[in-house]
Amino acid sequence: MKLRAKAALAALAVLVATPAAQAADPVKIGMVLPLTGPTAGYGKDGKLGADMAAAEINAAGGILDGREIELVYEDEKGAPQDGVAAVQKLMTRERVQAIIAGMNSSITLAESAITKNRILHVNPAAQADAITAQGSPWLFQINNTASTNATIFHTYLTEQMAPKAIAVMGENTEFNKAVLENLREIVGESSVELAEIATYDGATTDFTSIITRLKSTGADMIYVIDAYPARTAQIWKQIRQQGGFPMEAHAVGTVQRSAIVPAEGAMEGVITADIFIAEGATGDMARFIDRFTEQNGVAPNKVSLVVYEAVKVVAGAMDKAGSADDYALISDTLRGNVWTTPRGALSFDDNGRAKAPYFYIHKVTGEDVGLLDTFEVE
Amino acid sequence: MTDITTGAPAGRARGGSASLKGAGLLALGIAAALAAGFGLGGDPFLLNLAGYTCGFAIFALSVNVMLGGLGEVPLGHCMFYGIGAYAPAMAMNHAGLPYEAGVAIGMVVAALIAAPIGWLTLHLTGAYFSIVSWGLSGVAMVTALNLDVTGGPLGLFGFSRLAVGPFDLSRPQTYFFVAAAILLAVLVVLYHVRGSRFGRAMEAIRQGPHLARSLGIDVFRERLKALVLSAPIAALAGALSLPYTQIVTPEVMSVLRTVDALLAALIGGVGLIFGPAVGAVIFTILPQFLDLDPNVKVLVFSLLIILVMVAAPGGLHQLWKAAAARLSHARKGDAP
Amino acid sequence: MIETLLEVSDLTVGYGRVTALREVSLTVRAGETVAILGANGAGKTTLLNAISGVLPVRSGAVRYAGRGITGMKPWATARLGVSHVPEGREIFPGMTVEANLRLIDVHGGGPDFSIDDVLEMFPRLGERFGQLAGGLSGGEQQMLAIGRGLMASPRLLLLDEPSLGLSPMLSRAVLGAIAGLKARGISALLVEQNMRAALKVADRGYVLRVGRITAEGSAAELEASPDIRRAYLGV
Amino acid sequence: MDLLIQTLINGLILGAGYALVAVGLTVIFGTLHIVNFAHGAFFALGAYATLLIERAGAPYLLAIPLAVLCVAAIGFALEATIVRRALYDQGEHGSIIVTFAISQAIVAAIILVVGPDPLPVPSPFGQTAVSVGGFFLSAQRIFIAAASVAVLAGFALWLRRSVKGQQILAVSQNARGALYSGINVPLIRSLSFLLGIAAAGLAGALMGPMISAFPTMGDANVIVAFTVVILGGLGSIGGAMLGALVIGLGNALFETYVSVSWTPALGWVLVILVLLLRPQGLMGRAQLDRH
Repeated sequence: MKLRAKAALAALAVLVATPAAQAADPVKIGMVLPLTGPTAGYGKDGKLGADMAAAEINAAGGILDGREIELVYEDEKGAPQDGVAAVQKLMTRERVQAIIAGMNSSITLAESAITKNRILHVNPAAQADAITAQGSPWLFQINNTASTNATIFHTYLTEQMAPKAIAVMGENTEFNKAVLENLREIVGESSVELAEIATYDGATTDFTSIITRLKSTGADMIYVIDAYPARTAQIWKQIRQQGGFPMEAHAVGTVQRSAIVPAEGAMEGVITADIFIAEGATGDMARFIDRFTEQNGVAPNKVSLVVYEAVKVVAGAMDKAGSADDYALISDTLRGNVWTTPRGALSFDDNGRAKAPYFYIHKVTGEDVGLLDTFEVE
Repeated sequence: MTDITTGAPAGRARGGSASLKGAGLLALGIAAALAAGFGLGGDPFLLNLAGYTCGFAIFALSVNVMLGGLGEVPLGHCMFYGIGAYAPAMAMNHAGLPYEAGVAIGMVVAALIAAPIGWLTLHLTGAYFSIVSWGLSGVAMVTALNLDVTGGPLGLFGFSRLAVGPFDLSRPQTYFFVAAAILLAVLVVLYHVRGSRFGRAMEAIRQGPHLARSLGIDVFRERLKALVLSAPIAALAGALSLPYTQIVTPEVMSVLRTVDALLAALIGGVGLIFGPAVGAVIFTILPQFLDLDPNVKVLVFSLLIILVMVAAPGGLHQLWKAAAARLSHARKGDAP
Repeated sequence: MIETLLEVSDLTVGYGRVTALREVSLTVRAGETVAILGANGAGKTTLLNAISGVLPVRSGAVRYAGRGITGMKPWATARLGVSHVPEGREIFPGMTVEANLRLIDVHGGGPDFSIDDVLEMFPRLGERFGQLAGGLSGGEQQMLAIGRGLMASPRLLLLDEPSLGLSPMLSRAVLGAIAGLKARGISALLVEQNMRAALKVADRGYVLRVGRITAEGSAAELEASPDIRRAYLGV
Repeated sequence: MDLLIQTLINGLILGAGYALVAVGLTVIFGTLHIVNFAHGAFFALGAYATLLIERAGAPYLLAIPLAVLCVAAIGFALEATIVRRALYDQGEHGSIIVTFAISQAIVAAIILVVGPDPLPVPSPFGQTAVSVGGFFLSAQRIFIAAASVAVLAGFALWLRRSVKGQQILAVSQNARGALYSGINVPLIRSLSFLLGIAAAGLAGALMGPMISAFPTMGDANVIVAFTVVILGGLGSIGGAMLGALVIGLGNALFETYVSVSWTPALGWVLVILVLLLRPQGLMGRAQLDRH
């Protein structure tokens, strides 16, 4: 008993004696990604992008007069509680200087409650408008908001494709809610009818009946709102098996190779959109894709890109601001400058939302998406 | 008794419950909490985590009222935890009530809901009870996902002030001390319950419902009492998670949470009054210090759990007891 | 000299700290029916369970047909010809009478027993052949349990309280059937509380008292002995 | 009317798939009293094994039995090292914890070895759909339903007719009695565990082409299977099949005519209603107060 108590005390002493960070240390950036659980694929893609960005920055001599970037990863496991735990651990234990966290909207919202007014937080991928609508001065978002993306895409769907009636199915998530709200608005201004909206739970195993029901409405367009690759593949296979719809669309920013490949051709011709496309890339983007492919043996996807950009932007802003922890200064620097990324010139508005110059309408072709149309964002 | 099919002991060994021992352990617990609180003073992350761990330990204790007390596996207990987390969140965000009022409402609601649920499910035992209670928590989760007052899939966040009286729970140290104090209070309550008539009735039921019936115990009523007792404790635990998570989402009612608490109780020892609390500490704090790839960590942790269960199906305390028995044998000089 | 089929020597069996049997020794010769007499809790059931291998043995030895079977598992002893008809029948309630008999795939090397042989022995089972065993009366279940034990073609049958809970008439029928087994060359070790009935069937007997053998002798000797009565009264 | 017929077809085919997942759960519970939370992980292993064997060059129809063998082999290894030691006769507490840990370990191992992204499981039936009188039937689904009915019927027949099958039922009804009958109870238990695991693997191999292979693919299916098993009565094979049919049709009808978002609650509501009327499930034998 005595021995055990002593051992416990010794362990405690070790915990307490964790040394504080020193000035010459590398700049630590906390990376919160889903590394296990159902969305671990996104975490893996994001990590490749982040590692590449850090390697490039360090190879070029680091930031703030030679300090290196060190990425500290924590797993959010695809659950809000774990996301919060990861952020807290990174902030208080690892004493990171910035947090890059944001794949799923609900989890990002939970995380942003912790980071608000305490640390620089960059959300690379989550889209829900509520995240940047909170008025957190040190919160930034690399991806477009759901409403920005959806407005362009939904306008394209209703005006360019002009279906008579749209049937919608999507998982009951915050992302889905935001997209649906926008769809109702845009469709309401047009002559297009919303035939039916089916919202399913994440535990749903089969979609045949939902699709049967949607088909029975006579809608000529199906629009699927789902961000999980495996389920996306499954849904499109089942839509195909029931004969498909004359027009088929999938929500913005959620169609990756990881969904198209397991769909085994069932997604061919599906219309979607994103802020990134590999096809026809030129300039910085082409070079980014080449480097990434060479280093990792696989082509980058949107997730790899936005996480790469997040690391680059954070490092760039710290360097320019001349500080790694004056968040007001770094945030002003972020808003007051234009950042060069593979996508082109990126700037941030008062809400911390990034504006990228281009938006692409995609059509699934083979094992990837092909370019259908390019929009310039005003 | 020995089970004839394998020759293995049929009943699980139960820890001693001599009152002296219990009181001593309680004092030790208080000392440990104080030492830990001041010791961790410099590390807000660990303090926050320790606060959350106290809440989780309370949940494990609540689960153990069913597990160690009745011998049932309440897979759906996360429902009460969820009610406890949602109630203060809704009270603060929708009604402008203070956190404490929300916590109290949550505990009352949990107890009120536990009664009809118990009436529905407690006629069942064993796997039937476990899986049906799991199903009910699934229904609760779907409900939280589809309602507006619960914030739907997004959940509720942005709470005004998480405080108990003058104690501001957003300060890690305060959060830890308040949570630890509540944990100790729950331990004291459960300790007294165990020694009461009701506690002895539960013990009789656990050993065999037929035996209990022959002793004149109304088995169903005592089982119902156990559920109604444990539900508000689970709700209290859920409420205590808010300062740590800062958000409530439907995911709070995931069965994984109950499984975690079951693991904590089983690893710490279901027969010991403080076993689940010890298990909770092992379970939440230990993985933070395993510096491994997250998937390797899951693999290692799962294998450790399996190893413990293979070596000591009654939990870690069985190993301690075996070691203690061997020691005392050695001291006496006779072979074990 | 007649072959010794079963030889139990200095057998000690315990559960945890409780010792249920202490240095028990007995023999059963080929073709013999031997009764174990004793009050409730004397260790009779434990003795049979230790012989068939259902319970582990603490010390001592069990020899059967010239080989040591101490600590052998019950499915192994069954293959050697030891068939155990347990206390409480332990039939399969959700299966038909037929299925209860048919699922035995052991041959113990004794005289062959077919389902027809069992039905001939217990005609009542024939009437209930297609019914679920759980719905049988206590006596019928006992017949089924004995029939199941015989389907393993044993050389030695261990019978645990076959007349427990049966009406006098049924109990006579069951014990009569056991007597008939002797004619087919099957030895039996019979545990009974019904002393009179048991001694009518048995050749010899042992008296078990709180885990020890206190008396042994021929059926006639035991019936006359005052010691037995004491054993039963548990004085 | 057409909608109703299509919905009923959907439900029947869905039910056949559920039955296959559920039957393994119920066999393992019936004979071993193990609540197998790792069932979904073995389901996933079945799909991954099929996929890897196909990549090695075998056609789908050959890959299915090979995959089932692989999964059974993994099941055997786990049974011999863990399940046999930790779980038999230890009640349901231990089994929930250990099988849950096994499940987590398998999912983590899949992510480490194969990666987290979903992968296609190629099947010759592909995306082809058969249109009969205006009703759509996917070829893969017809294959799943046919294979599942054939396997389940064969299994039921084997249980009823063969001595080993009868011994499995005997052990599930009365393990003590089986011991007294000279049945090698540990062997029968191992066999039951292997059969249950093999059924999970087979379900994964059959359903893989439809839902593609990903590490947590079994989770949602096993939740449904649990409702099916409880509805039918734990340990009852006929009950599992009936329960699968009820849940399959119920879900399909509810999704088509009532509400999609509340469907996951439907199975549980059915379960609770049935248990109120018949605590042992539709076809289960009374197991109350049995531990």
